[in-house]
Parts: sequence; structure tokens; C-alpha cells
Amino acid sequence: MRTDYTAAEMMTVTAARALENGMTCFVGIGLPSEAANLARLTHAPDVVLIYESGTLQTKPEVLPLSIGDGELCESALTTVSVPEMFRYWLQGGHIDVGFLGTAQIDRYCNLNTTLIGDYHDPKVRLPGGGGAPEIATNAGEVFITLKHSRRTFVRDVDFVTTLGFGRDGKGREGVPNIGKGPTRVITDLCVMQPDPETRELVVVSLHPGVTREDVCDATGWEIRFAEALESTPEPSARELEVLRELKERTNRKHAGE
Amino acid sequence: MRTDYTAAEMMTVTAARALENGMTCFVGIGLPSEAANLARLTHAPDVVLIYESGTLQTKPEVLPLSIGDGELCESALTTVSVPEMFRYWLQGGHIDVGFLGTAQIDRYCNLNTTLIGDYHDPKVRLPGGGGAPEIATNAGEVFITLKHSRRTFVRDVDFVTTLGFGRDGKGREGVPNIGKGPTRVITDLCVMQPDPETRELVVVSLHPGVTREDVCDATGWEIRFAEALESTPEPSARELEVLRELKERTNRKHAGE
Amino acid sequence: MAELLSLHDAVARYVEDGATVCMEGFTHLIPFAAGHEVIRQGKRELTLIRMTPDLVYDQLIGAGCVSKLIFSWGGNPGVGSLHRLRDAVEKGWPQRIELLEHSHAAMACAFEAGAAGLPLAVLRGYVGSDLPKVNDQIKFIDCPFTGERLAAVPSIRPDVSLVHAQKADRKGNVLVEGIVGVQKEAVLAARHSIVTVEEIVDDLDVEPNACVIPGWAISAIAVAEKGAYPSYAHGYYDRDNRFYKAWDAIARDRDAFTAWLDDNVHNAGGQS
Amino acid sequence: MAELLSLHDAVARYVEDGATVCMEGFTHLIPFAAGHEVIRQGKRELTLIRMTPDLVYDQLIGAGCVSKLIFSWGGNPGVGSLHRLRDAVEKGWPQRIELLEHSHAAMACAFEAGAAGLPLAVLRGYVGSDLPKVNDQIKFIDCPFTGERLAAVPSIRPDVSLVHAQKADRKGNVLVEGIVGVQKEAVLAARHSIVTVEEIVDDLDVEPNACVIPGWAISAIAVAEKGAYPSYAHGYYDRDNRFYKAWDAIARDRDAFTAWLDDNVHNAGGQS
Repeated sequence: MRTDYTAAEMMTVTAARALENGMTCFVGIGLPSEAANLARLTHAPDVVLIYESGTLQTKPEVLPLSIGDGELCESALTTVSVPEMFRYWLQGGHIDVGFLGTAQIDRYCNLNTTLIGDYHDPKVRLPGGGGAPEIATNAGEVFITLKHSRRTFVRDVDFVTTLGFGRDGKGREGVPNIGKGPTRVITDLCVMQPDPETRELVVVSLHPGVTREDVCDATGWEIRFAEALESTPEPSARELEVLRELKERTNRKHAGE
Repeated sequence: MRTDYTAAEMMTVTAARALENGMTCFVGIGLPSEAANLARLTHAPDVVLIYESGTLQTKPEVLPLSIGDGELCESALTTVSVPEMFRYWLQGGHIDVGFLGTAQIDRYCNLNTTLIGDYHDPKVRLPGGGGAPEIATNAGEVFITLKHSRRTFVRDVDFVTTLGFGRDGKGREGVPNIGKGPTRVITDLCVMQPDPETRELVVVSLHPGVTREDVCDATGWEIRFAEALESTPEPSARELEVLRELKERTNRKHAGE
Repeated sequence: MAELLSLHDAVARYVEDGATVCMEGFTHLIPFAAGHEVIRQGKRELTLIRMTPDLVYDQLIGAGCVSKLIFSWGGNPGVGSLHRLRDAVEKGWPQRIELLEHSHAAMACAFEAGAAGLPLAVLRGYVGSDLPKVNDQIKFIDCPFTGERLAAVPSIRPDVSLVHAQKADRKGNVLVEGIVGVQKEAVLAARHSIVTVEEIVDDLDVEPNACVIPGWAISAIAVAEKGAYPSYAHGYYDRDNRFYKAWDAIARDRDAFTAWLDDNVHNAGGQS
Repeated sequence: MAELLSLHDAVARYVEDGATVCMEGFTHLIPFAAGHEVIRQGKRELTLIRMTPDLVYDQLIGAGCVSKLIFSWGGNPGVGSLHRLRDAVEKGWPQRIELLEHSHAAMACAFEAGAAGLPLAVLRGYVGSDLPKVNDQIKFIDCPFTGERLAAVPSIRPDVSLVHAQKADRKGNVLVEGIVGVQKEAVLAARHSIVTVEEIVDDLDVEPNACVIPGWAISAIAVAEKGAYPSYAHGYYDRDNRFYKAWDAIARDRDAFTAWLDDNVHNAGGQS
């Protein structure tokens, strides 16, 4: 891997590039929020960012720590109630893409943010579903971004908090009024997409300097690679500059300076 | 009848007196609106008036011609959407009394504002239900005010737009989460209340100068009179003065002066 | 993303013969200019949806644009009947129209459900009313938690909604202020939407929770100054209550109505 | 009609042991002062409802006030876990708590339905999720018009809701501004409600469609300056993100937590 950017930066820039200008994007907190705002500050100035706190078309100067930082409201076109957000804007069909993170993901893109272990006697209790279960089904499509590891990429999630394509890849078949589901997963190692037939995740692009072996080592099942495996384009100098400035502004703000 | 006030004024003043200070009242347009605002301007300054246009706690200077005159919004505590009005404020149980007019009323207080004749080939097509069907069932109780005549007081309404006590007086029995229904009907001749047992309307008070015969002549069924039939108190000088000023202001405003 | 069009072009593009059309505005901000453009363009066989048909639908019905009306209160507020509506229902002039009749509560909930992308609205409604006997779209369901019987009506999903609002910015974001009625719901529930506005401004300049409809949720914006007259636009002009009263005499008579329509709509050029 | 009480008296009067209590505020306007008063008064066996439990519920759970939690996302936003919540769930300290877990969409709809006086909320939700397997309150109904299978959840009807807002006027009418969350719904859905405010003013001085909760829909108003801290009040003070980060270390350790609670809640006199 080259030394003038980190794997985390590579992930964020690649995730940002997935968003097209003009898309309406329902943004999860953390990595998705970082990527979505980078997109807005670079190639997609008219991307519409929507946070579940009710802030419509928001343009924060710094990344929010929480999903409801004041910055999100102050820079929004308008702020609606949370019931309105979920009913009119998400379920109402106005979201092109839901951008999610997760604690665990499996080969059929199912997401687990509920717990590790057994529900009634959990080893680790995670925060829970939040907005994700309905973002993943009511948005037109879903992008997912998270760090690649055997802890996060498991063959079968312990709990399907949020539907990818179900335990057998057929979870969306025959369901009316449902979005396309996950169309890409972006990690610090690669980009994956569901196989058009089986819906199992397939690596379609490796980040510069990353090997197939790196991905296999970090994935909890025998991950497949596309025949026409691509190499993810590197971040541009401008993308890196904008991202670093954004993160620096953010750190200064949240440190209370 | 005395000459220093009209029967219409007697009706409005009596209807106004039915409202107690501090009640929240969902107000129908026309006679109910006139009575409710008179109450607010006399003995019930803190009566809360709510119109279905979404105007909460409004204090119009003049009577609105329509249910959504600008005056209602400008003088309201706040104005909400119409879905919110019907869902949160009416159905949500915040209305003490619904104050309604009607085109036809029958002995069980059922209201018809839909049509005269047969539904599919009407003799006269009336405006329809509007807010009344759910005001009458979701408000704590219902007051009704209208002019007394054989055209309006019929044995059985042609169409039950809005439930009083049903065709047999038992329409509210066993229905969960329903208000008490009509508790008084105020006309230009008298005040009526439903019999506690049968729910049939009974005259409880005659306006000054009105005879039992006057009421019988103006009612389309054999109306009963309470044993302890009262005489409705006359309007006070102040009530008449406030009412006349209100109507004069209103006429000036709506004539565009 | 909202496109800025002339009212003529917006109506020509989005309002088709036979379409289900909603023009909302609860007494306030009634889209008269848009309704008149629909009449001028001679649209036919429309199914019109509106809680309170008001004068604008009386005019559309009298002009022969309408074959079906879905509504909950059809009168001239504070004045009396809508005579063109009655003439169509009672005498079939200029054509018979079908009525599908609800209560306000049911329609308000059906708009909410339409905006929320649901196929149905659930409400505690129609208890003891005869309306379910004459409207087969009103059904009842049992609550799976309490067993309570509740009314269900289909959500409202118009082909196109036309509403009027105070102003839009250059990106097509719209401010609706005052009595907001079901306008936002009408826009969000529809496949296409046209919003007429009093003016286009650089900046909407609003409070954080103002009723703003984003441009990307609207098909077209058209400027129509006084576009709600004789209804009103909070902050711009008052309701012309005198016209509402005068309409009673105009609409009572077919010839008087036809002459009024010729003078004030058909021969009134562009935006009336 | 809202009564102006001290926070102590309001909590003493309306929050009973064993009650179902909702403290809302979506990141913004979280009623910390009210939560601390509940801790100080030693309320027990509460069922707490809240979409995002946040630090205030971590504190209530750690203080032993809670036997059941109904929620949809339980973390320290942007920081990590709620360690007191986890300790109670995973290790039963200071007591085991029962979880009833939803998605945000379902809870938001359940608050809406509660405010709307309905027994259930209907949504297009939980498709393919395992949550219905572990929450028997999630059911499915078939739309009587389209046959579509939709989720149904019971509406939220707390015994008492506690929320914080910017200001109230002397009649107890309250302005909530900014990220309004489900606060209005929480108040309207509850049997009783306590609203803490930054200040009482003569006139709310608001736009026509501002989010105002009328005093007659509220049980009690209590002044609590900085009552949302370390959350924030739009127009008054910012979120203390540093405290949210610092909480992670405090809450991770039972002793550190207990010491913090003594210093900052139990021995902090009245309103902290």
C-alpha cells in the first residue's frame, strides 16, 4: 500500500465516490457520514444528506459526533419530526440510497448490530437496530461501509438486525415495495457487490496494494472474486486534502476548542 | 317573546353559555363558531377554540366566514397540519366538546349533512360530513345548535352522516373509546337533552315567550318535555352588546370595508 | 428535482386526460390559477380529489373536466351550496359525476398515509355513520393487540397534485406557511406535483422547523402571482370573502356561469 | 392545564414506582435534569421508553431505577457502548433488566400512533429482520385493500413523559425548536407529562407553524436551566461532546460510576 494515504482514507474516498451528485442519501453516523460529507464537499455538491434526527438536506461544516448534533439542524434546509422523517421521507420513497455501517455483515449482506451470542444471554450487547432495518428495505438501494476483519465479516451473522438478502439470498424475492438492497460494500481493503444471481458478496475491486490473500484472511467465509477484478482508483490529492481538513475541523470542534 | 333581543340572539347566547371556561372546544363553522366566540368574549375567556383547519387556540377578532380564514391562523397559538389536527388533537382525546351545526337532526340526535332523498338519486345534495362524523365520536361530548323547524327536526334523518345515538338510541353502547355524544341541543326555541335511558331528545328548557306548542309545531315527531321544564335565562345586556358588536365587526370585515 | 416551468407548460406536461388529480389547500392557498389552466387546456375525465371542493372544483366541474370527485365536504364555506357540483350530481349537467365520499378525518389520514407510502390509513372513524354503506372503500379492521374495531381507508396516491404556496427559492424548495392543510401530504403522496408560488426568492429565510418542501420532492414550480385568489396567501393578500358570496349567484345559473367562465378563464389568457 | 411546579414536586407527583416512563429528546433537548431528579427521589421498577437510551438512561439503569427498557438504539452516540446498560443486561448489575427492542421506524410510528390515540401503528417495516422473533409485540397484518403484509406494533402510551424544551410562556404553552424528535408525540401520548424548560417568558414570539405544545395538553412545567446538559438546547447552549466521550471511562467502571453519581446527582442538591 502506498504511504501517502491510509487504508481508512482509501475506504472513505471510495465510499464517497459511490454517491452521485443529486442523489438523496439517508446517512448513518460514523463512516457513512464521513463518506457522504466528503462526497458533498468534492464531486457531489448537490447530494442531499438526510439524517434520521429529522434534518433534511443538511450541510454540516464538521462531522457530527451524534446523529443529532446542532450543526445538522443549523445547516439543514428544514428539520422535521422523527415520525415524519421515517414515515414521509424514508417509507414515502424519497431516499435513493441508504448509507449504513454495521458491526457484523455476512455473505448475503445481512447486518447485525444487535448482539454477539444468544439473544437472551448475549456475549456482547450491541446498540441495536436504530434506523437500519427500514433504511435497508425502504431506500432505493443500500451502500455499506465498514472495516474489513474476520470479526466483522462472518459467514452467518448471529442475528439479522437488518435484511441484506436473507439467510439464503432470497429474502427480497416476492416482497412488494422493497428496495434493491445492498448494491455495494466498501471496506478498507476492497469493494464488494452481491452476485446478481445468488446475492452472495463478490469482490469486484481491490484497493491499491491489497492482495486477494489479504481479503481472504480478513473474511470469515470463502469469499469469491469477480473474473474481471478491478483495481480501485486511488484517492486524488484534492479528495485527501478535503477529507483531512474535514477531520481536522471535526476534531477541533469536538474537543471543544 | 320580548322585543329587545331576537330568537337568533337567544339561541346564540344560550349556546355560548353551554361552554365553560377552560374547555377545549372543536368548533364547527356558522352558529357554533358564533356561540363559541361569544363565550370566549364573555364568561369563558380561557375557552380553547380549535378549528379543523389546524388553528389551535385561536382568538379571532371577527367571526370567520370559512373554517380557514386568515384571522384564525393569525390569532392562534399555533397552526398545525390538518392530518395532525384530526389525529393528534381530535382522535388523540384532547377535545372536551365538539360544537356542531347540522342540516337535519332526528330524535336520537343523529345528524344528516349529506343529502335529502335517496343517496344515488338525491333530491337535495348537501355539503357532506366534513369533520362532524369523527368530532361527534372522538370529542368528550357534543353540543349541537341549529334553528328549529320541521325541515330540520325530523323523526328519522334521511342519512346518518354523524352518529348521535343511532337509529335505535343504542349506537354508542359497547363501543370502546367513544365520547358521551350529544349532551344538549340548543335551538331558537328551546334546549333539549337526550333522555338518560332511551337517548331520545327531551325538551328541558323553553326560551322566554316560547310555548310547548311552538316547539311541537316545529318538530317532526312527538317531542317530549321534561317534568321539571325550565325557562331559559334571558340574555344579559352585556352578552347582547358583545354579540352585536362581534357581528357588526364581522359584517364590516366580510363586506371588505 | 423541481423544474421551473410556465404554468401552461407544467399543466400540459403533467395533467393528462383521465388522470387522478388533487388540488389542495385548506381554505388557504387554494390553487385557483392552476385549476383555471386545467380548464383552459380542456382536460377531460379527471378524477378530482380534495377534502373541500370549494369554488375551484365547482368551476372545473361546471367546465366539464370532471367525471369523479373524491371529497369530504362540498360547499361554499359560510355561504351555501356549490351549485355546479349540485347541478352535476342532481341533473347531470354538463355531465354526470360520480361521488366518492369520506369524512375529513378519513381523508386527512388517507393523505398522511399516501405521503407515508402506505396503502391504507387506520383511524377511529365512521362509528355509526351511514357513509360506509355508500362508499365501499371504507373497511374495518380489528386491532391485533386490543381487538378494537377501527376504520381503514385506502391511502390517497394522486397521479398529480397541484398546490399553491408563498414562495420558492431558486432550487425549487418551497415554503408553505399559515394554514398548511394537507398540502405537503398532497405533494408527497403524488407521482408528480406542480407547485405554483407567489414569487421566487434567493433565500427562503425560515425558522428551523418551518414547513418547507424540498425541490427534489417536487416535479415543477410555476410562478403564479395571486395564484390563490379569491382564496388567500398568508403574508401576501387576504381572502376575497365578497367574491365567495358573489359566486353563489354566478354559479346558480348555467348561463351566468358559462359567461363568467368565458370572461375569466377561457379568454383570460395565461394566468388568471 | 399546565401547573408551574418545582422539578422536585413535579417528579414527586407524577413519577410513581413501577410506572412506564418516557424521557424523550432525539440527541437534542434530552431531559437530564429531570432524569437526575428521578434518580435522587429513588424511583424503582420503572419501565423506561426511549428510542435512543443515551447517557441519561445509562445513569438511571446504573442507579437501579429500571426493570425494563423499551428502545431501538442503545449506545453512546459516536463513542460506543452504554456500559451501565450492558452491565445490567450482561451481568445483572445492579439488577437484571428486561429489554423490549424495536427499530427506530417502529418506535417513531408507535409514538405517532400514541399521540393519535390509536392502539396500534402500521408500517412497512421489519422485513427480513430477526427482531420480530425476539419481540412478541411485533405483529403483521394484511392490508384489506392491497393484500400487502405490513408490520403492526402497539402504540406507545406512557404513564408519564418527561421532556425538555426551550421555553414556556406564563400559561404553560411550550416552544420546542430545532431537532424536535418525538417530543410532542411523547407528551401527547402520555397520561401525564412534565416539561422542563430553560426559561419562562412573557411571549413565545413564534412563527405560525412553530412546534408549540399548548399548556392544556401538559401536566406540569418546571424550570430547569441547562436542563438538557450535556445534551443541548438549540439557541441556548451546545452539546458537550467532550462529556459524552468522558462518560465512556466513567461508566465502564462500577465504582467510578457510583462516585460520579454521588457527586453529580445524589449530592448535587436540587436541579443538577
